[in-house]
Amino acid sequence: MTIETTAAQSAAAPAASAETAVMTYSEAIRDAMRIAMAKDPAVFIMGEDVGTYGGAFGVTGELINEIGPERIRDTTISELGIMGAGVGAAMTGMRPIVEIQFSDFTAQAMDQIANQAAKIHFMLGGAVNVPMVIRAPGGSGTGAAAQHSQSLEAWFVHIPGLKVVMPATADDAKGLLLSAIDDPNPVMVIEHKLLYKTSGDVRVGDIRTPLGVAAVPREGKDLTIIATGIEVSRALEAAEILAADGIEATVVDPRTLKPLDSGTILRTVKETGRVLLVQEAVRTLGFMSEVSAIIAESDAFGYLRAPIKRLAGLDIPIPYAPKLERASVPQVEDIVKAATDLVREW
Amino acid sequence: MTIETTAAQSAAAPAASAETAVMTYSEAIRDAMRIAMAKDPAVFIMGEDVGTYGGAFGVTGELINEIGPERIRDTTISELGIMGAGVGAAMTGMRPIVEIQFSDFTAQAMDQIANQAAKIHFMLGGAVNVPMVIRAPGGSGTGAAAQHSQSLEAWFVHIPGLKVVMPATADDAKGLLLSAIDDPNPVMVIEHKLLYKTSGDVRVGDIRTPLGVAAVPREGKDLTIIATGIEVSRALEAAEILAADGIEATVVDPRTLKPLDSGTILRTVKETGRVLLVQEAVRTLGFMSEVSAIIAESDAFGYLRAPIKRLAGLDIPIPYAPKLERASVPQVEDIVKAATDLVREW
Amino acid sequence: MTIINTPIAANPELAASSLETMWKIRRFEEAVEDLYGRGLMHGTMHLSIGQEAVPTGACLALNRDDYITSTHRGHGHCIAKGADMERMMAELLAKETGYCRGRGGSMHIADTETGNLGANGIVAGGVPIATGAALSAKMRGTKQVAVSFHGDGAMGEGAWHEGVVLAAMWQLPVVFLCENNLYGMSMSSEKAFNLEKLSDRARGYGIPGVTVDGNDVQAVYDATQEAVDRARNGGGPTFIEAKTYRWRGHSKSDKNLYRTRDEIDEWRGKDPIPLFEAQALAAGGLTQADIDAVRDKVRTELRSAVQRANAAPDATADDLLSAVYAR
Amino acid sequence: MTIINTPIAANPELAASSLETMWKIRRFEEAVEDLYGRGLMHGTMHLSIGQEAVPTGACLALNRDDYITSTHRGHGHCIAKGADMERMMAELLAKETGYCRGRGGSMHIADTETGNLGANGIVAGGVPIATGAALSAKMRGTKQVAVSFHGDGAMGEGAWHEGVVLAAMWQLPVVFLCENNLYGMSMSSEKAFNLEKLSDRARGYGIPGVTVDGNDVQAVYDATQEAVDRARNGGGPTFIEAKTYRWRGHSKSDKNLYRTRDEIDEWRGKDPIPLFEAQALAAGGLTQADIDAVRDKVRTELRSAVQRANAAPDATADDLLSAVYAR
Ligand SMILES: Cc1ncc(C[n+]2csc(CCOP(=O)(O)OP(=O)(O)O)c2C)c(N)n1
Ligand SMILES: Cc1ncc(C[n+]2csc(CCOP(=O)(O)OP(=O)(O)O)c2C)c(N)n1
Ligand SMILES: [Mg+2]
Ligand SMILES: [Mg+2]
Repeated sequence: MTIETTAAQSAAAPAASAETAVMTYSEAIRDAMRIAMAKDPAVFIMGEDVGTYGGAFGVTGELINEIGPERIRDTTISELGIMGAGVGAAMTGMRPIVEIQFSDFTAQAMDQIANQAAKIHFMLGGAVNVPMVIRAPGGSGTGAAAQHSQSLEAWFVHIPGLKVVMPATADDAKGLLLSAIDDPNPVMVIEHKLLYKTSGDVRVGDIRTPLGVAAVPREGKDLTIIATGIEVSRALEAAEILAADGIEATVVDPRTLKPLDSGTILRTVKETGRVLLVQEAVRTLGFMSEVSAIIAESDAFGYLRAPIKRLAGLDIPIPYAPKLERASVPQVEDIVKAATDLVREW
Repeated sequence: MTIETTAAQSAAAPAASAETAVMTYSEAIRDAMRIAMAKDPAVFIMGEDVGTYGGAFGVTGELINEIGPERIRDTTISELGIMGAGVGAAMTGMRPIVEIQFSDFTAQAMDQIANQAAKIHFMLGGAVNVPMVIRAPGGSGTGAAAQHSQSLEAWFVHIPGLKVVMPATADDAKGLLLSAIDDPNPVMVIEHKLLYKTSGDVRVGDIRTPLGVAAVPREGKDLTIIATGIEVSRALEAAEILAADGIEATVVDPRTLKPLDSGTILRTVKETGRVLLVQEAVRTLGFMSEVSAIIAESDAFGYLRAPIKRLAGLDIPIPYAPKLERASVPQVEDIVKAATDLVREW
Repeated sequence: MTIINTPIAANPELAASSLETMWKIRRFEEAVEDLYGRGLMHGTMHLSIGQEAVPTGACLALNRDDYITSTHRGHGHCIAKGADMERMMAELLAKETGYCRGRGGSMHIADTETGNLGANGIVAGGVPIATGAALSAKMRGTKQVAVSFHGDGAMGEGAWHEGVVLAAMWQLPVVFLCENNLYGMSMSSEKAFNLEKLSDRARGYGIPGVTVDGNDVQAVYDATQEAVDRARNGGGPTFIEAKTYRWRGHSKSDKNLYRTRDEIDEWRGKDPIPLFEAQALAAGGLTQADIDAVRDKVRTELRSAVQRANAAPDATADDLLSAVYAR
Repeated sequence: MTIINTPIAANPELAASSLETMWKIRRFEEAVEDLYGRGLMHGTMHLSIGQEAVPTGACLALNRDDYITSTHRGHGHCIAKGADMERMMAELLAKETGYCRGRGGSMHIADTETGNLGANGIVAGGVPIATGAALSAKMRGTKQVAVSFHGDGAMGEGAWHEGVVLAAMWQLPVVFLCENNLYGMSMSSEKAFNLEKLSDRARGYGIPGVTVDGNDVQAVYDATQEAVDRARNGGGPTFIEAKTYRWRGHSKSDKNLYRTRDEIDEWRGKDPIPLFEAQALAAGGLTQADIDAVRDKVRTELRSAVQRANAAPDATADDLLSAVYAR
């Protein structure tokens, strides 16, 4: 599918009563940050080139002109330092939103994310909270090669103390971010580069998408497709194609990877008896490994009519060449094929 | 079990023909490094306090007296720099063994591990190899709390380009390390603090345990227990107890987590139809999530008589208090109970 | 805290409280060592015996609501900033009444009431956190200052560098206080740095740097007070090197192979406690009787702290999972 | 390479080769820009137009088997160290004949034949790698030297710090060559550093530091040669700041909001190429005809490189999985 497709957006649209406006994923994120900063002087943004430059992907845009350089804080190229400064600020009354230009560079900041931010509340016996948000774009598709295209959410999901969200629509990008900012814990928000310019209906004003609640943008009887991030819209597009071929798919977008809404996952798996897991991240120990394990050890196990099927990125660094890059991660046609095989063979 | 138990060691002992000697896990590692350094001048050790101090856990011991400070290289406290220096040295003809004092501090070095070492061979089109070994102790049980007790192997297994081994016996600690040093790729060797002082029969001389081959230290008909690291000896001890109770368990130790010997895993699962996965790492997205997913999507699925069962560390940072720490990760009695439930209920 | 213009040793109240702080640290750690040696305490421990003058002098320049970040060798910072020895001891004894409810242990004690954001098991982990606390103070307009205690070894870490880079650029109210005890574990700071004084590194960040005798409470106080004043008045960060020495091994596993008995003995001769007592006697701030009284008071206090801590309930395992996330 | 005692501009051979290198870099990047603008190249790109004198002068001081590590803005380093423009272009065009078989693209081109250990998508990622290459050279006893090219922005990274710390302690044969083009993306180096000269930071590591005009081939060469000599003779690392300017935006997405048109124009006036041409004319190393000949030669070479690269087969997807691990 092209990145303009908004199937996912519309499917996850808010209740008809809420006022909505069409905006891009990127604008929706900016809108959320603007709203949060207007409400709470403790909220501020910190990161490389988030000021005048407007952010590596333009997400902060012209916020600095509205809010000023004190709260839209340009930093040196020091991911570990920035993250640590976020932790220190969060422990002392502020609510920092730290932007990391590419999620690959969380590697630089891993100590402060995993060993400090995630553990401090527990390790200090509950004496302190670390209410911070880390925003970082993941994913491939821009020809930026192996060090700028990873989908590393699994690293963070594995660390107790972090929450992890992966918005797949503009509305969720806004709603989940506002929930993340409210949250008294460190929350990783993994955005997707290819989604920034996609648009959809976004609820106006100070809205929320609750953490820990999956979206089910489509229901069908033949199989359950569980997908995250960019793969949600691909799954929805695939579902349309499958429907034309007589296969009706339920599509589940967990939205929050941690804490995970396993209730919704298991319910839909039981309903269809077949499950296709789709992630952009490399196959081995990606997020869907956990989803698979949860299903396989649950009472949904007894409802399975077929082995659990995983569709994932190849276990390789993302290559530069466009054709190779595309071949590295699940595309719509791959989902269609995998789903068809699953339903036809079992 | 106590850390003195050597059930795992003896079970994985080499063929009767090979000459063996009793040594500790820690001595076995040192023996491997001594052998490799004697053979190949390109091999050297680099890390914090590996010289006169003998290593944080005494693993390098007095090697500096035999080999000298040029090749047993004390560094500043600079994990990222050390790792990068290892990468640069490995790209230019050396075969560094980098010691990280606690595997938790790989967080500091994550960029050089995941974004550089792991990717360079692929990303440069095969023009260069990065033959380096990273040794780091993981695991809990020493009262060192949340920042010194993690089991982070999942982070590395998730990154294409790295190989990952987790020796559970003294003999494997030696044999796998020598294979890792031979290997033209970056290999993470996750040792276990509690195993350092355990001893077992170790093959003498320049021996190997091949990468990518699982050990099956025990065979039984009722269930397959797959365990890694410290949990291997716990599983073997549990298997003895289970046997006394009439339950015969196969125990599989993958030894190499990447590349994984899934053939052996699937074979044993098919034989028993029941599987219990045991890891010390936190449950969510630990290594066993992948093993579960591999089983659930394989043809072994059809042989399963029961849902796949996972036994893992709690999803918490490791607490300091001894009782709490012990309660955080699977113990022998937990394995016995889980295995019994699995066999009795299904 | 108002600025102290008379010598500390000459001021009866300050002299007594400084001496008391040093004794508390010393006695607390001796007790820890003893409990540990007798198998009554578990985990690992890093003792700062011999280094007591640094936190004592530094914290004298701080208000209660100023922040500190500390290290793996953090008992001294914690006590000097005002923490309660009983709750500290309870923590080390893995009690529910400990500062971290027994979840953290020695390497994670924090006391937010007194501005201590925590010991840290990660070398240099607290450095950027202090930068963040200082940023927060500046943004909230509170005039609070943050002091990042760290070792010489910590200066090899990227975290140290990045914390200082950001603080220097933003001219934040933070003091980087290096306790140069001559070793980072076994690595001698002489070998690790090609520098006469570690404070020479400060200039490379465009911030002032100073080296002082870390066994002299007054010298540490003076340098810290100057740095804190500058920070509070918007003058940005300062780096202080306080030269001192740890008498004990790095931790329990240290065989002291990398240094000589002579060197250890030489530094034992520079014990900051008698040094300060002599200064106070000479300056007239304390009499011998005062000195004895402080010592006795601390001994009694510590004994009761240990007893009460011992009597407290063990840390409970029942809410482990629910304790991970704040609500 | 033997040490060059006459001015480069006065030496016909060196002057011609230096000018040729600069033109190659310039023309190569102009071609890239053009291809990119016409949608014939994908991904992202970081152009070093305006900065050509730095790699040109620096690599003149290096032997073929000396090492360099490079950056995201690495075409110039790669060409100056001796890489083939056709294989570079093929890489950018995602061809099987590219240096990385189309797997790496602009940010990962390496040419191990000429000692180039690779561009790097990670800011400061190459710094500790250069330290490692220098360590390796020292341990193998080869007298090779490593040069770590990096930007001003890279000096905010812990990787930079740790790479320098280790090199300084071990006195390794490495040169840290900072191309200070006044910005790290949009962050001005003036704001990021509280320093007159970035080379002032070197002293904090106990290593020599020098600042030179990065648009002057001779100045860059002189400083590098001195540093390389010192390194080869066991004198340890050196830090060099070469002041220069990037004419183009940071990458395609840059709207240049953080700097002024005037500033850009001012620096365009300091174009290193005509500057060097004038020097060579004045010093007598080159005639106008020589200069024209170099220019023409490069144009022809580049054109054919682009053509041949274009004609090469696309990168193939069939061995992706098997290409991850070396055998
Ligand atoms: C990131 C990290 N690396 C290594 C260690 C192991 N370690 C603990 S303390 C220490 C030495 C620290 O030296 P210094 O900063 O001088 O403090 P000191 O122990 O002398 O007080 C080391 C290497 C650690 N805890 N964290
Ligand atoms: C670790 C890391 N952080 C951030 C980036 C994004 N980024 C790429 S280049 C760059 C600016 C680098 O500035 P400098 O080192 O001065 O080099 P220049 O671009 O000026 O040549 C940034 C922020 C990155 N690639 N890697
Ligand atoms: Mg020290
Ligand atoms: Mg720059």
